[in-house]
Amino acid sequence: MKREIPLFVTAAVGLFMILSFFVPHQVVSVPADFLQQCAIIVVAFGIVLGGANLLRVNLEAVARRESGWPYKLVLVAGLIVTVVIGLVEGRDFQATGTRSTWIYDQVYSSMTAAMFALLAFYIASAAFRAFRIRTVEAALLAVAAFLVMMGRVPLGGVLTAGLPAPFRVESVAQWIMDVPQNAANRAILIGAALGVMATGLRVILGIERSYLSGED
Amino acid sequence: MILHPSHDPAVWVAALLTLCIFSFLYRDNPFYRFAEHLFVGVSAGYYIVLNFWTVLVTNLWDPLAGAFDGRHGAPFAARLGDYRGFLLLPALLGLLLFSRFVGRIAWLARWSLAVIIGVYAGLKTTGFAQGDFVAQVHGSIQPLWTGHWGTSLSAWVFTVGLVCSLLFFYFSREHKGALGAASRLGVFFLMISFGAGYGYTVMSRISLLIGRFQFLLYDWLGFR
Amino acid sequence: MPHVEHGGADDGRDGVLGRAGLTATGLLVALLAPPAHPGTTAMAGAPPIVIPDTAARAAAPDTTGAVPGVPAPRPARGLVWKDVPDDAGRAVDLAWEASPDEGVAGRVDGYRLLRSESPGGPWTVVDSVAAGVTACRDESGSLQRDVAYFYRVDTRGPGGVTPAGSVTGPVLATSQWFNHTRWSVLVLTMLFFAFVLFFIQSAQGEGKKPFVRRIPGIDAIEEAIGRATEMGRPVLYVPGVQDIEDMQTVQSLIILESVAKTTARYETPLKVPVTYPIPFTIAQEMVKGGYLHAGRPEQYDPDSVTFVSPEQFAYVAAITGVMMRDKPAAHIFLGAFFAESLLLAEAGFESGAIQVAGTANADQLPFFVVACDYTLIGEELFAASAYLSGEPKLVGSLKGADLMKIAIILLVLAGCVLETFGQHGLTRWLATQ
Amino acid sequence: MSLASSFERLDRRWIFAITGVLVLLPLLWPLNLPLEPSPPVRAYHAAIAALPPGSRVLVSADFDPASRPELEPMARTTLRQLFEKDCKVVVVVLYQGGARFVDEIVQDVARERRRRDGVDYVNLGYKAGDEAVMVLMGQSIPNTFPRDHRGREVGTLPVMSGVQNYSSFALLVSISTGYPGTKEYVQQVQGRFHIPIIAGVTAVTAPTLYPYLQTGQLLGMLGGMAGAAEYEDLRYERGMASRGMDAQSLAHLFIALCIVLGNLAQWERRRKGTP
Repeated sequence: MKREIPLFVTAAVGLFMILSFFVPHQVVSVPADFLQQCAIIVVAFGIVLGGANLLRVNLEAVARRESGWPYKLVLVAGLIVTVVIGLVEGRDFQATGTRSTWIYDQVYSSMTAAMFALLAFYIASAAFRAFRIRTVEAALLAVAAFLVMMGRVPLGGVLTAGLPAPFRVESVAQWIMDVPQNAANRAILIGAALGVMATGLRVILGIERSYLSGED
Repeated sequence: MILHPSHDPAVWVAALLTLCIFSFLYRDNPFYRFAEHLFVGVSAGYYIVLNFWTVLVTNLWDPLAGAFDGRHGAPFAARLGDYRGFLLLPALLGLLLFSRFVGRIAWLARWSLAVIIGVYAGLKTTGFAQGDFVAQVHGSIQPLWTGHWGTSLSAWVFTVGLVCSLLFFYFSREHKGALGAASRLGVFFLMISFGAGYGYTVMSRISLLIGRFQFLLYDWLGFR
Repeated sequence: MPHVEHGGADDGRDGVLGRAGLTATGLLVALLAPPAHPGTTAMAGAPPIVIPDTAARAAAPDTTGAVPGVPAPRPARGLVWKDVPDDAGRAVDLAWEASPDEGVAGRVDGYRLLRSESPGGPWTVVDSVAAGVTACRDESGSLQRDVAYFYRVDTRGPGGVTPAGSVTGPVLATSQWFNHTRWSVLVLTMLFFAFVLFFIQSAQGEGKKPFVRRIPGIDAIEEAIGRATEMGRPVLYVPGVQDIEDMQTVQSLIILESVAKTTARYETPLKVPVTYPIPFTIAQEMVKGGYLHAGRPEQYDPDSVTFVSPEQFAYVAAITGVMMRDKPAAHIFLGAFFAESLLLAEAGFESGAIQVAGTANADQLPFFVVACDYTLIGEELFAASAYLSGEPKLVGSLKGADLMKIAIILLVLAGCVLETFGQHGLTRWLATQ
Repeated sequence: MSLASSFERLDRRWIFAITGVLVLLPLLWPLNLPLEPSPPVRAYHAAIAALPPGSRVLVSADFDPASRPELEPMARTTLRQLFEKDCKVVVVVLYQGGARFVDEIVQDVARERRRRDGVDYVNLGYKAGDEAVMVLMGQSIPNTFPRDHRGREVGTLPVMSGVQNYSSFALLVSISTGYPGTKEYVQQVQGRFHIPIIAGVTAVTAPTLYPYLQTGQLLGMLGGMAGAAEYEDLRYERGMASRGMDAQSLAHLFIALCIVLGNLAQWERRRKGTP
């Protein structure tokens, strides 16, 4: 019961969604549309669940005075303050001038952007270390990286301006992107698509049921 | 160089938090850990509020309330896109997710999971089948002689690269002999593609840093 | 809570289930009953039945608000219709012959398309288009399936609005049972599924582990765990940053069970930080299961799997924290990764651990390739669980995918040859909508 | 100790420092290096230029502040070009955390071009559900987004009158940073509803989208800050992207140098016979 019904539901819903791709008739398309609407709503509940989980884990850590608990208190405070303000401010919480907007602009956006910007430093240090030409493969990796990198900026164009058009670095970079890069990337796409489809099929048919594991 | 530091406390908050994050480049430190934990908390809170108002209220509560207020027809008289009373089903499934917190009935969450997994497994399977499988195969078919040496050569390189890279992903035989040679050629193509991907991405990453510096310079320090 | 008119529940728009509505019984009836007008599809392409307009007012131009001195445009003619194929009966294509006045500058502004349930009106405007356009698709929300409509096209100009001399109808929008543009997807998908199911079946019958070629990246996982054991340090397993709806996450969690089995055998601690609540609970079960299969259930540490945060960078920050504090000797990143791949791999490299990564997100592979010791590329991630466990169901689907790849290669080569000789049939068949 | 082996032992924080300085300096003192728009960028520009004036265009802005430097200039320039053609613009956001940020950009450009909210354009805001939302919009956009970003009922907005689904639009502009984004639009929408799509994406995702560009599933594409700068160049604007390109050039040169120096260090070590 506890496992069979979910397995049946997954199979029925999954097959139905596949069917709806091929059958435009309303008998299929309307329930399929409804199911997607359901998925959207359940996923939103899941996000709330995640927040609740985070709160619980960190409150427990604070209560147990685990190492670094004052930081976890910062986390909990940040979460609660954001949620309370957002709920109190109501439907228009994102309007200009609200407190939620302030938190979003000054705290959330600036830190996401800063975290992301760390990558600029790492990409340089990885380049310094990682492109050591030891094998043919490594050489191809380094040369392709070098050419495409230079071909993507105006400076590259300036440095090779004297060459005939097809041999300028931006043309070479574009050719690498269009031909060999494209070919290999497409093979990865096709291979991964087969992997996803096979996994999807196994999940839908209940051959893969690990996601339902757990005590009964 | 003339500086006009901002008088807006909000800009100061954003700038200082940015610097807290950047301090990680030197090494892990209390400023970074403070910013990091604040970030986790605020982002989780923001996602909750966002999903509450834009999905749970707009797509669930409002139509449900409209369906049962008795003024707008029968509660279950649904039509495409407007499912009225039937929305009780996703509401129930959503609430069942929280059974995870109650040990004894935790298995109830599987029912919601079953619907989500079913919907997405179905969508992904057909989405990948069309977009990444059939469409890519379709896109790979091209004339090998175009009447022009340069483009014909590119077509050959492309086709050979695709076939060899696909053979690299062939798992049922040991890669020896002809298959071994082909898959090694495939690896060469994969490596060029990774190098190109890396080179192409440098721009994205540097862009992010430029964006932050533009903020610190122009908005915070008021550099003109 | 203010009441919301959700999508115009009362404005007369009809849903796809026709007028029956979607009541509980209505749904059942709609699902079981045959389409209201079986066979109407056949009419779709039939020549239009043109009924002369009986309403006299429709024939004369309406010159209200017209510019004095400019004659009303002459009417458009020959309105024809066609049911839009491959849909749920929500649209009709219409086309007409332009007004002869289109050639005269400043005479015609455009056309207005009107619809009615009876040839005599009342008419509602469903669309208006600019001059020069002589076709349009009516898919307004008020269009109902299997209802007979009549259409009329009016010509607008500075001199007034001239209705066409006749109306076209009855017009029926019907729904179809199969989208014909998707034959190729159906055939190739079914072929692939048949391969997979066949090989799963036969692998289960044989009872012995079928051959899978060596995948260095996967062998490296065991090697890395072994080294962590020698150094007496833990193993870090990162199952990607996506929720369970991503098949890579599903795959990674399956691999996690094999990894947990190995760490249990080696008696090495395992750390698994997870992003989303649902994969978190599944990861716990997988690790517990791994220890159970290895015969060491008592060694399972419930705190080895931790829930972090769905925010990708917050998650990365937590993982780098684990890397710095717990100093794992092996980092395994398998699953769906995005921009955080480089942060993880570079921070991990600094700690000196052996790193094995794998993802099907092609745009992140370069970073794993340059900063990790071994990388599982694309489909290798999906092959990993089959390779590690040797389970027939997993190996079977791998073999199915292999056969499909051969089929794809043959298809592409055949297609290229056909294209080279100017034969476009295969390419056309593969084009989908 | 030779120069090369000192490179080998270099604390990577020096590399961090040099990267930082090289990005900072051109922002203070620009070099104004010339730009040459690439074919995908020209195609993007042309796709909008070819629209009949007054067309309805759907802009799916699926990004958050993290990709601001690359995608914000694209979004701004695109909106300017659309408004210039008197297009009716409907904006949606499917990326978590982007709604508020995107709204700011839309309002700002609309103010600058004197376009009226709800009449000439509307921002429908964010909706969770990824691909499911994309497919739902193919059935009905007003049902998927009953209210806009400001909480107004979409049925009351003039710009939304007559908007049903994708076929109400002449073009879909997908400006995206990841999942869900352009790839999903191609998979779920371009195929099913055959609406022409052009895309503005980060430089990271651009390579994976080249296959779609080649097959015509995407009509045009802006890749990364360079794409944005080239687009600005085509439009004779000099925005944030153009200003950032000098810093890009120097940073690229430095990273290319890092590859070379890293290899020099290795060769020297090998010559000396140390492993």
